[in-house]
Amino acid sequence: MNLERLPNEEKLTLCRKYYLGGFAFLPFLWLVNVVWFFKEAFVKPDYTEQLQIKAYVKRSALGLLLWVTVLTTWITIFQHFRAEWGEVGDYLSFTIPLGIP
Amino acid sequence: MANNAEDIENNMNQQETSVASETPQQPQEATGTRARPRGGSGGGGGGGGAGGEGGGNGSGPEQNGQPPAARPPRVVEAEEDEDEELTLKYGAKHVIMLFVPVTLCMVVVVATIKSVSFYTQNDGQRLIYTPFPEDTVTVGQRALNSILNATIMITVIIVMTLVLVLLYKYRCYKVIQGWLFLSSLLLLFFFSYIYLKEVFKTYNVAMDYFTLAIIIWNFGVVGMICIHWKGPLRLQQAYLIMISALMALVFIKYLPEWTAWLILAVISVYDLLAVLCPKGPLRILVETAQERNEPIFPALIYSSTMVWLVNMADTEWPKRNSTEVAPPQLEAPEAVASPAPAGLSQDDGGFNSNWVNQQEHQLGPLSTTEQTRREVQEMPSTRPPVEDEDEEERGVKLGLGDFIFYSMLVGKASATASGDWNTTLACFVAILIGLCLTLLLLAIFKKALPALPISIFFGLVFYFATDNLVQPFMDRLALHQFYI
Amino acid sequence: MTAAVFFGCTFIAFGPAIALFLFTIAREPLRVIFLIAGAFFWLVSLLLASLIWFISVQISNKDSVTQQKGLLIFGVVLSVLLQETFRFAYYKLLKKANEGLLTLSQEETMPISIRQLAYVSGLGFGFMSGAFSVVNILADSVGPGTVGIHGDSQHYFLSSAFMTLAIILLHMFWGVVFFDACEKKRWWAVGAVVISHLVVSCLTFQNPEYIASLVPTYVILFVMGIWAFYSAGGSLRNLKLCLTCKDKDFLLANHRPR
Amino acid sequence: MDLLSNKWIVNLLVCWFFIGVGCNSVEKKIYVHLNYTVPCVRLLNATHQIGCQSHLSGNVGVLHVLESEENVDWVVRTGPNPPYLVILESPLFTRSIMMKLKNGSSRVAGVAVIVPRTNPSEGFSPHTTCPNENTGVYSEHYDPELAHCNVTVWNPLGNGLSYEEFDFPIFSMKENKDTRVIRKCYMDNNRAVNGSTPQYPLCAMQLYSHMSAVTDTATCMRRNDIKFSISPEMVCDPLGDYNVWSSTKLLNNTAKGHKIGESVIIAASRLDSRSFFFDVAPGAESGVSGFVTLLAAAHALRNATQEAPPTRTILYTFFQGETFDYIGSSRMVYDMENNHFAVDLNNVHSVLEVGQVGLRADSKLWLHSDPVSRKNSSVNEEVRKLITNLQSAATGLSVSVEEPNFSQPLPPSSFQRFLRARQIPGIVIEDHRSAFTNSFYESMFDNADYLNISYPPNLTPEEQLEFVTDTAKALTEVATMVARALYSQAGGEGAQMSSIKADPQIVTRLLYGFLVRSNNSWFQQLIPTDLMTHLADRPTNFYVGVAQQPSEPTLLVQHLLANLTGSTVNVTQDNCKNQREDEKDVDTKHFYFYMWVQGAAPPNSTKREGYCVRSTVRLSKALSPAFDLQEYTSKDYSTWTESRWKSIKGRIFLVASHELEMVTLGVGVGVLITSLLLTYIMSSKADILFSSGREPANATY
Repeated sequence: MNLERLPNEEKLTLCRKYYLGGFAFLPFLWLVNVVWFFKEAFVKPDYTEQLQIKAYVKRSALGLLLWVTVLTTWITIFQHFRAEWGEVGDYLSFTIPLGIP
Repeated sequence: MANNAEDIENNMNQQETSVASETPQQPQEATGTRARPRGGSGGGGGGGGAGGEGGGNGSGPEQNGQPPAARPPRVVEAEEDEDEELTLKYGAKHVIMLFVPVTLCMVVVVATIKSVSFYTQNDGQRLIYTPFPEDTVTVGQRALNSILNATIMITVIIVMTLVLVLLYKYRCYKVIQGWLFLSSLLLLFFFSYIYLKEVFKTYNVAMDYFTLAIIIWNFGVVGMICIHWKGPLRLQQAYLIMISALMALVFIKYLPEWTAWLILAVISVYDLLAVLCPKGPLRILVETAQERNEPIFPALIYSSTMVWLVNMADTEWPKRNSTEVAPPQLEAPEAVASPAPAGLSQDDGGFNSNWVNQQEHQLGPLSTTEQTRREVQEMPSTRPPVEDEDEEERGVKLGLGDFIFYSMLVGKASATASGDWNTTLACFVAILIGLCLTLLLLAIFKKALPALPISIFFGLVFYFATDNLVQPFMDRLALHQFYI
Repeated sequence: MTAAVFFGCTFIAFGPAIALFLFTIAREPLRVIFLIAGAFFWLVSLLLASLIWFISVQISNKDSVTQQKGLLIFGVVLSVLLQETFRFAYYKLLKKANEGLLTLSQEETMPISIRQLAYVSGLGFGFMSGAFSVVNILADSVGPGTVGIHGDSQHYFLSSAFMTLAIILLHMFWGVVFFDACEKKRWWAVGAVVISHLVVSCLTFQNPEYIASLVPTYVILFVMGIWAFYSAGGSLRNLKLCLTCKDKDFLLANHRPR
Repeated sequence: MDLLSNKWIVNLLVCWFFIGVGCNSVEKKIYVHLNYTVPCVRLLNATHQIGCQSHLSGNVGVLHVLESEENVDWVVRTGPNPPYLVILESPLFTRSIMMKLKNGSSRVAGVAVIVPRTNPSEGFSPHTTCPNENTGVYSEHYDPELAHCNVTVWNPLGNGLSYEEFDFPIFSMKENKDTRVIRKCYMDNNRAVNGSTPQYPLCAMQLYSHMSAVTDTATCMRRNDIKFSISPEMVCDPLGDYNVWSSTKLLNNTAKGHKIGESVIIAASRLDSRSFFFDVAPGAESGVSGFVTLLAAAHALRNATQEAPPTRTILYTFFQGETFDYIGSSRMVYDMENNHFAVDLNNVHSVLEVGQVGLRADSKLWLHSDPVSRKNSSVNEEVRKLITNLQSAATGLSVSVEEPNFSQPLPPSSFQRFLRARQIPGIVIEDHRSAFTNSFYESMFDNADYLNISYPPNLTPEEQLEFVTDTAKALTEVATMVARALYSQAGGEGAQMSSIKADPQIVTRLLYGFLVRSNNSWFQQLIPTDLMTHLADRPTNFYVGVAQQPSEPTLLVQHLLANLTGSTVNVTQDNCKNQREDEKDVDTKHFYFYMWVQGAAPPNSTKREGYCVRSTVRLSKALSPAFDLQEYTSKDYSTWTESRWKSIKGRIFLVASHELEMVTLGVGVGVLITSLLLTYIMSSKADILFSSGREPANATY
């Protein structure tokens, strides 16, 4: 849908919904929120709802960052120790590479 | 595709009306007559015009939608000068706006086919709707089997169409909606699950369930949000493309070779009939939709309209878009829906039994792709006349079914044609030409033409021709390094 | 590591074509469409040629190497002629289409000029023929190996890429000259195009002596380029002007919305 | 419907004209695919993985033909363009070189061993010096002195290569077209003339042998069991096959467990062998000599046992997978202990095993027995009897039997598994006193030539089949002795003795069939039609393989044994296939095994005349109990598994120098950028450039 056509209050509600939705383990939603509302929040000339939108966008970005760090650390740990964990590693694995431990 | 064929066309008769708008009679007849050939155009003359034109552009339909006499001539005057330019320009723009997604979809499919062996290797599994194996001894047997398979498939498609028509006729919107939602859910989650697994297997990387769960969950949920609710248009389009690609991939894997070709052929013929035959089920559907004067239940549509609106956004009345954005949102769900049900098969054993209902779901909506094209044409006619005048409304909408079949053809070509890129290339160009040619033919002959048949016809012809004639020739040329 | 070869060859073969497409075609839908239509016409011509070749191969005896090679040469010549025929057919079609558009539009000018059509269709022909002749070679250039275990030259990929580049550009120029000639009814020019096309194709018969085939090809390419430049309405004066950048008046004179 | 018709026309076109459309010719310009390649594959046991492994996308290396051991230095250190793919002439295929290559494996992409047509002069055995060290009877608690070959090193030549792990592929190639191509390619391109580094393009080779399993059996079996997918992916399969056994008296095979009053003499031999590479395992001396002797003996005993049945039953058993920690015998003992076999250990009176008997220095055979169990007087008693039987049997024959010194343990033999279960009297007949005389133990050279089975030139295959070689004669003697010994051991009366004679014709045919060409007229007569596909024009491969269906040697031995010990009965093909004498017969199938063999064709016709053979031959599973008990880290059972793989292939081609590649890339980028710039300028200035019309950028060049 086309953001520019939305009246500001709807923008705000939309942004808020996206922000809240992100808490359901949906970092991707936060990413979308950030990208989508970035112009609204930081580029557009000021309007009343902008502050809140800004806040939501910032928090979404923060959450996204958190998720990214968590995921990357977990993935590195997993890739590194999977072989050593043996059985546990196998049962944690969605795909097990062939031929390499 | 047909829709922006008619899209162009209505631009034409539209500005013809404007040309001859001094005498309000002619246009009416003009639209009236031109309305006949169009499959989707219900409700006779004016309405018919509307039906045809709605296809791409919001602007056309209402103009001939309501009797031309009712239209203030001034408006026509205003439109005149740009209209003849628009004639080709906008048509062209729409075609291009379809080239991009169609190309993307094909690229995704071909890339997957070339890299992930899962979708090309034949592990004996078949859809329940193609029960006859093709690994037979004699060619004749194989041909017979493939014909039988294709017949079964196509009958199923027709049956499902009828079911949908009935559901719609008796206003079981809730049923349709819920079912579509559910199936889209399954598609987004399950197909992407399989796809991920195969990709990881191909590149021999380890992946843990936790990360996987996060990925799938995010992908699925955001997809549902974007398609069924509110989301950035680009993202929505991306999801639609991905979905059709996944669907096409499933078809490529589970349809035996000859059956696949046959089905493609038959489907396009079916589309031809659906467009031109005056008493097709689709047509009935469309007409009922028109009587009720409402968009038919959410359709299987890739919408490029909004993209365009974005450019014009700030210059336009902000008020409009609430109504404006409506169609894509509504259309989207089924777009997802049609392929979705194939998602029902999450298990290793008893694969086929599942495929049954999957297919039933699948094929139903798939068949609606053609009809939805028609329906989309209706939609604009339901809009308030306010937004008619600006050409920015002339977005095109292409049924995801077309995406699926196009990508399926190209993918099958690249999968079966012994690693020969020329064949893939030829099929790709042939299909795009199928799109273009509708436009060119329109520009030349000014007749409404359905699109799927042309593209698929070219696609098939060029697949077999290239694979068997051109490929050896080019191969010899490459061997001696001759250039032509 | 051989990805380097792949990208190198791809850039060589299609670099200019891609650049032209990006800067002059992509932004204008009509041009894209006519480009693809041109590609399609080339494809059809190739299809006919290879059909005839295929049948002739089937009826010939497949053991005699000389006969097969002769047939191949015949196929090449045939397909060249067919290509030019289809170029002409495409020209006719475009004229018809343009007239159709003209009747639609009140203005005298059509949305796209015949010269642009010439250029676009030529590029379309070039794209397709280039792609068809090199895409499989590129696909093989990725693999670990390079040509030569049977004693072929190891510059196979490089020369193919350069040859393709020449072919693409030549098709573009031929398109311009050809259409221009048809417009002006200068049939000798048409003949010249056909002859040069034949010559270029026949030059490649002496591969793998790449020097002997590439150098003359590029000479022809250069000549055709100049010719196309003039027939497209360019002139030394224009060239000087745009090099010396004294073009304000021109901008004002014939500034058109693009 | 025109689409359809069109499609069909094109299809018919395909059907008619589909000639001469080969694969991509450019690809043919680049690659030469190797036809005959034998890889070394990855095997796993409870603790280790052995064998070879390539990357998923194959290992690419510049060819280097190794001239001498010193030359290895070029590969692992000095050579200018690593990684190298080393071509070894088989004399250089030694432990020291392979270990050097293994340690320098960052610069080694793979190894290709070229196998000559003639055997090397000096010995070579990739097997360990103490075969089946840990799963035999001689463990620490059985007798510490005898454990781990402390007393006798059975296979002194063994270098243990087969039990090393290499992280690069190792292929073996026969001298043929491929190797000629490789050599030519190497000579033309890679030859370093007088020390100068060779110039690009260089000849390179790519070997694919990517193994799915990894680490050890426990891991790979666990990963086999993780099936949460539409297409579950198996990574390894346990090694195993089927034992072949047959008895002189009728045993009810359906009623398992102890048979009252049954006293059984087990005449055992091993069926399988192995070598470093996957499917070359001729095992002539280590396997074939033994079981061919036993087959001949069984044949020799047929009449005697039918006319004057001895008091005890003779049970001929042919064990599979003995090379890999006694899979077959351990399974049979396990079954006997758990009453899954026709008899149990209480029925076993004694064991006579025929080991390697092919090469006999001064025609001596050595009767090995177990010193530990012979400390028990009753066992010792029986053993003595058995020895005397053997000695008396040997009288009048050209073979003489002797005992090695008392304290020497048993050589690696199936009998050890029986001893492991309980103290059973038994003898293992070998042709060596202490260490193996077989200098190619478990190697690819242990073939017909080594058993000097040689035929006079210009004999047709048929004539070769019938020609009685000296080896055949010798083995016939052994077979006769074994047969008589068994008969007397079974308590048959002496009158029959002289009539028990092995048939040299049979022996030579057997040797020819197993070591030269299994696809011969005699074998063809003795097998059912559906086994014809198993016959081949090369020596049989005795590698045990994975436990899915009986392998080629098992089936051959089964049917040969049936023909040699069984009798032809007049039963219709239908009944024969349904395991019954006639329609109302239901219970003979418990005792007999019927099979319909295709027989010979009468001289004037081509149609074979099949007949029904009734015998007591049975197959019994030879899968290590560890896999039934799911003890994948078992200490006393074999845990060997074979990894799965997707593709085994190799190809050679030229590789270009990195300079050339970089130049290509550079030129490409240059062309792209210049054309981008030029086009941009042109199109921006198009209005001026083509003043009479806007013709963008068609004068770029």
